[in-house]
Amino acid sequence: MPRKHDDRRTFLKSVGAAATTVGLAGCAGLGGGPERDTFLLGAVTSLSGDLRFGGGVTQRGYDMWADTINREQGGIEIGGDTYEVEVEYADAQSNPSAGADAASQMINDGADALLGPYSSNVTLSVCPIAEQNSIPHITGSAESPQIWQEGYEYSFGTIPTVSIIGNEATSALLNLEPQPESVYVTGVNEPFSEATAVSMRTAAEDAGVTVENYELFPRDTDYTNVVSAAQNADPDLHLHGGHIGSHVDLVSAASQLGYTPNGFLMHYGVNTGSYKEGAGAQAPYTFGATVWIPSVDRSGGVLFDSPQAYADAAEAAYGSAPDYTQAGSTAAGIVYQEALKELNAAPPLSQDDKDELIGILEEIEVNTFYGNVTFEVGGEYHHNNINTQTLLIQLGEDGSPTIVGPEDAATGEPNYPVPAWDER
Amino acid sequence: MVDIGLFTQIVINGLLLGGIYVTIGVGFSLAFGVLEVVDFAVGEYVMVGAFMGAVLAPLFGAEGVFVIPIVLVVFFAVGALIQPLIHHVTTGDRPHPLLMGLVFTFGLATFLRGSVLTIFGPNSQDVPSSLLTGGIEVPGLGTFPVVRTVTAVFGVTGLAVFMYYLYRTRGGMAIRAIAEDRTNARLMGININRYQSIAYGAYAALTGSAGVFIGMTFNASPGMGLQYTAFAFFMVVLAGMGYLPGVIVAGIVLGLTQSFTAVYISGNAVLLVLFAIIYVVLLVSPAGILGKGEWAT
Amino acid sequence: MSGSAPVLDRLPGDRRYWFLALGVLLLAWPFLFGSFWARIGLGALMWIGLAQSWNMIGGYAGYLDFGHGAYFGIGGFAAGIAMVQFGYPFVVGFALAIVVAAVLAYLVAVPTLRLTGAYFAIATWALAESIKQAALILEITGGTFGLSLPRSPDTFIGIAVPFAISETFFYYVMLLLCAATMLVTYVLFERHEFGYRVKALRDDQDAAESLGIDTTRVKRQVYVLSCVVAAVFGSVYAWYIVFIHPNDILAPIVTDRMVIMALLGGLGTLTGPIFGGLLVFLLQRLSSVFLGSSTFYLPLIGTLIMITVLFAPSGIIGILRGEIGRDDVRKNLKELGEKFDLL
Amino acid sequence: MSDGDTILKTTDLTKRFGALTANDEISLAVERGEIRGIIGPNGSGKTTFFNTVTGFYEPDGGSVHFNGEEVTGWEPHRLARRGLGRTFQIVSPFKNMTVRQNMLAVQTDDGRSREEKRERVGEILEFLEIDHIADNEARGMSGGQQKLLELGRVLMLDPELVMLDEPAAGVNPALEERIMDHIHELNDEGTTFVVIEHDMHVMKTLADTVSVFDSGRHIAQGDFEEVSQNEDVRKAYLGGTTAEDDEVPV
Repeated sequence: MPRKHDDRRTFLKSVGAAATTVGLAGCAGLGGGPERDTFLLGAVTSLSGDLRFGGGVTQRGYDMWADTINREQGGIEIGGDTYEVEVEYADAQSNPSAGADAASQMINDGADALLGPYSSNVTLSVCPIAEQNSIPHITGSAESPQIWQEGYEYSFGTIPTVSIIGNEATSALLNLEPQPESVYVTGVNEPFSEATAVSMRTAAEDAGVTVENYELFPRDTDYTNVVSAAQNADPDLHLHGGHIGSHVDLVSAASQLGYTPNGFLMHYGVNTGSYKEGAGAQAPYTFGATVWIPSVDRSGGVLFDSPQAYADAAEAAYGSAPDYTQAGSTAAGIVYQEALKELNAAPPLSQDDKDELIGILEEIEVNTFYGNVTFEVGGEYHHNNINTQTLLIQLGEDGSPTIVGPEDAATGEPNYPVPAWDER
Repeated sequence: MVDIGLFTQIVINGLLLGGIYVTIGVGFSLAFGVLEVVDFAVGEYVMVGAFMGAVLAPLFGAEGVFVIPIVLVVFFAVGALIQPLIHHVTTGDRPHPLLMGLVFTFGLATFLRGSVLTIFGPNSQDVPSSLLTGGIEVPGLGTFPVVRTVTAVFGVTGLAVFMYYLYRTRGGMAIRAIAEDRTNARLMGININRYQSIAYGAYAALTGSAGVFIGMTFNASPGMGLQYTAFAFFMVVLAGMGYLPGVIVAGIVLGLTQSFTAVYISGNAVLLVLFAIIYVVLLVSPAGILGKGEWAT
Repeated sequence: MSGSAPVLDRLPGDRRYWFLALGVLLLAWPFLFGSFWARIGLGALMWIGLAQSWNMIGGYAGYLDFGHGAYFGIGGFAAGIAMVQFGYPFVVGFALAIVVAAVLAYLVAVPTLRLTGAYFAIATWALAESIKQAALILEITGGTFGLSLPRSPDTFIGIAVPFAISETFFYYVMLLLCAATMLVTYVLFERHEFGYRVKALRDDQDAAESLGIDTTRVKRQVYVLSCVVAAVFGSVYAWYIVFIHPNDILAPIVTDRMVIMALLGGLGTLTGPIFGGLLVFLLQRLSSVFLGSSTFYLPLIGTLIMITVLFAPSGIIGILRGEIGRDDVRKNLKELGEKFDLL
Repeated sequence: MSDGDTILKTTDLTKRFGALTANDEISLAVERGEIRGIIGPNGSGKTTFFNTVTGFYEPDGGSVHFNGEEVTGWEPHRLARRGLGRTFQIVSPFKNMTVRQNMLAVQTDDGRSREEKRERVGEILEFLEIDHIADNEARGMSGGQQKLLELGRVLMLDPELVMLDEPAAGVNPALEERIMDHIHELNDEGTTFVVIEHDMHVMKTLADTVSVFDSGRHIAQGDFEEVSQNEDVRKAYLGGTTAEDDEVPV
């Protein structure tokens, strides 16, 4: 039967082709040999899947750094020569297993150092890969305290862990007049959100404010019940840890049931376009936490003169305002740049160079548009930059954020207590 | 100890939530019981409906309600064209016809979810409505959110229309005859392809417009489909497969269980309780909590 | 019809050389291509094994287990809990994974296998979701935070083993497990009368009963076996990936993948899951290479599934065997066209 | 009729489906070595009787004795391994297996080795004259070949009693002849048969004794001629709404 024969030939051909492709790709993977005149940074982040949005933010942050330094300074200057910076991406697909594979792919491609993924779950599977391969890894976005508790030697983070952000933002909110006497704390049952909710509760307890209730629930639950229970407890403030979708559901249900505490504080991401789009008319007056917004007063320094200069550059490049995750990701690049200058070794980095780089990072202090970056050594925040100040923000009627706390950083007056839903 | 105000509000929340589930359960029960299609794409129809609301509402003065007629027509047409494909993979000399149907609709679901994700990105979008905002406060009972109340009314109306169609019209008789026995229906001169397409189209239309309501109640996001697929399955399991009136009871049970668990036990346990109930009901009374579904294999 | 023979028969030359070449390639793989491709290889081997484990209950026995991924997660958590909460080496966790999965699978099998078709599918899915939700609440599983497993050379058997904890090591572990799964499937389902009984109950349960086959018992055996296989892979995966979380290893997507892989490859065949597993895993993992960084692979896989179901219900194996030719597609299209009788 | 020769005995066997009593206190005894025919209009409870006797339905009353042992409510596979074989109204070969594999799937308690089992398969296939298609898949075979395969599978149980549900339905006359010959041959070797058959010609040549069912009751028993003269039987066939011409005896 001739047809079968053809089938076989096609089959063999395709097997052969596949094997060749895989083989070539594999050999290519071994490349990145010694003759390289650029610094190669392997960025692992989620370019597809549920976390694609956050992944895109980190990507813009990393690119912003690389493009700017290459354009303005021709790269990083080492011993008189300038070496361009190249950021190569591998998709973590929003999934820890793919994230680990992606990290390995970058290491295999000969990356000098890694830029980390978006989201804590993926980061927690990438850190061990960095550890095992002894390669420096700085993440510009993961915020779960778990990452730093593990005490990884090769991983660093520019954004303070959420247990600090949540705590400080809550404390700032509790200082507003009239002083709140009770809070209601909710959170979604995934690691980042639970850590956020816990930090909010802790801040309230430390301030001596009554915590009416603390409750976690799955993302896909119906929020009217959460709201009704909260409404019944009648707290002064509602604090919520979760991602943007859950904030949107919470304020929708609150507006439908007419639940108006004096304010909602929600983390992460109330100052993102995504929250404004999702929450629509319910978005204004929401309180949020951040460590950076364009209007913050920070001295700037390396690469970008000021937060606003960064924001303008980012706006020009991508047509959207940067948030703190993007800024933190750019800062991660800046930290590498300064550490590499100090290391003063031409690419590609040897294993000794990489180990030395870790020592430099532990000591480093960089003054950036994002703030002063230094990394803790030892303790529960090992290798986390916890010194960047947390800001309490509130969305205005047009949805744009204003810094309303803590007092020394505030650029505007809070609208507090916030107006009831039907008075807007 | 139990606060009466909270208690009645929880009952209201539960019933209205049940109403939302009824909007999905009605069509799905029809598809499951009458067409014998176990449709994994049900939640994605909700999702696509919600996105149509988000995209089209701005063209109608930011009012999602006005999008519903369009969604009804579009989904009916698309559903009518999808049904022959499903019919094709579940009949004829194929190994595992049931699995083929399941997996085909699973592929359809992946296709729909992936397409929306690729086109619109992963963010949620608001489905605006200025008519259905806020809540009506009934003294002594609690607050009835307008959008949820209207959604529940839509669900119950949808059920009534389906029941009327199935039991009072010629087309409905034809569809019931097909459900009883395809071969006999064919012998009786019923064009089974056409009526199956009509039934599936009606299911898709109802489910898609339920999506617009759900979008107005919550919002539209590419990942929302999975949970509504889950709830659609909850509904038919509790109602009894193919037993349409059971959908109301299932909605009430599901809504109240969810709201009472969330408030009086633990928000964290809601899904655990729901899934455990489904599992136990299937083991103990596969014909639904009323025992009136058909216990077919 | 044994699953593999027709494909292999059509290979030119002596079949043994092909096997030998394949064997050498598989054994040398991590050394030929380096650690990244070792990871891709071990991922592919794991998914082939998982697809085969689903194929046992779903393909051979015809029970649509839509909660099978739960056992992957249970295996992972059994190993994780043994290592993190009790400080045992992996070997203990591995044994625990097998025991826990077997006991649980049996307890589930007794009531659940009385259901059939869609009812069984929904019940197993609901149970798997309950297990995931419970894992998010329980403390021993790390609850919302998940578990971070220790990663040191002494986690294998308690004494430091220099070869442990590297991609290469895990590659060979997965290769061994995958080969063992294939062997078990071949012997039990393709060569032994046990396999005939399993297929008999799938094709006609009443007829099988009337011929002396204790279908209840056979079903339970297959279910427990397939669940244990999934749990074994889960335990090694946990050890390898280090961080486990209910939203990852107990996610419904784990089951979905197994089903799609088995189906695309060819249900109830020995070699189907190899082809299906390779295709789907590589398509997903390397989608950024082939398609750029986007979610475009999702609609692509969706379309692929629909086309396979419509035109090649016996999967890739069916195509390789030449069961699906141009005439079949034409006939299929004609029949399909007749169903579009709408006006 | 001495009890020692009774291979199958039902006493007041009753099976209800909701309001419908499908088998109403059926008492019936089959002697070892006979071929017993069961006839009756559609819906008279013949197949239900098969299913209740062979353990597929749990009876609502009465008892079943097989080989002198009470087997009421036994699972079908247990009865099968004791030597009670049966076939189904709709042919049910295991479609995705070869003829040989179909036969090998059969499970017995007799402790035969693999080789002995394979040998036995060969013998049976040869006896049924389908050994030439032993390695064909069942799905591609004709209806008649599938009927023979079904009979062959039952024989793998080395049954003492075989209950056949319409063995000649949908089979061409030549093959029908062959099946009847095989049944006679097996009967000569000592196998007892209980056969449901609508074809009265078949029944007349095959059955030693005929039992008549109507509306779930066992209304008459005797040889074919006797039964076909019986008033009740004639009424059952002619009076019922389901009567069809070819089912009327005589």
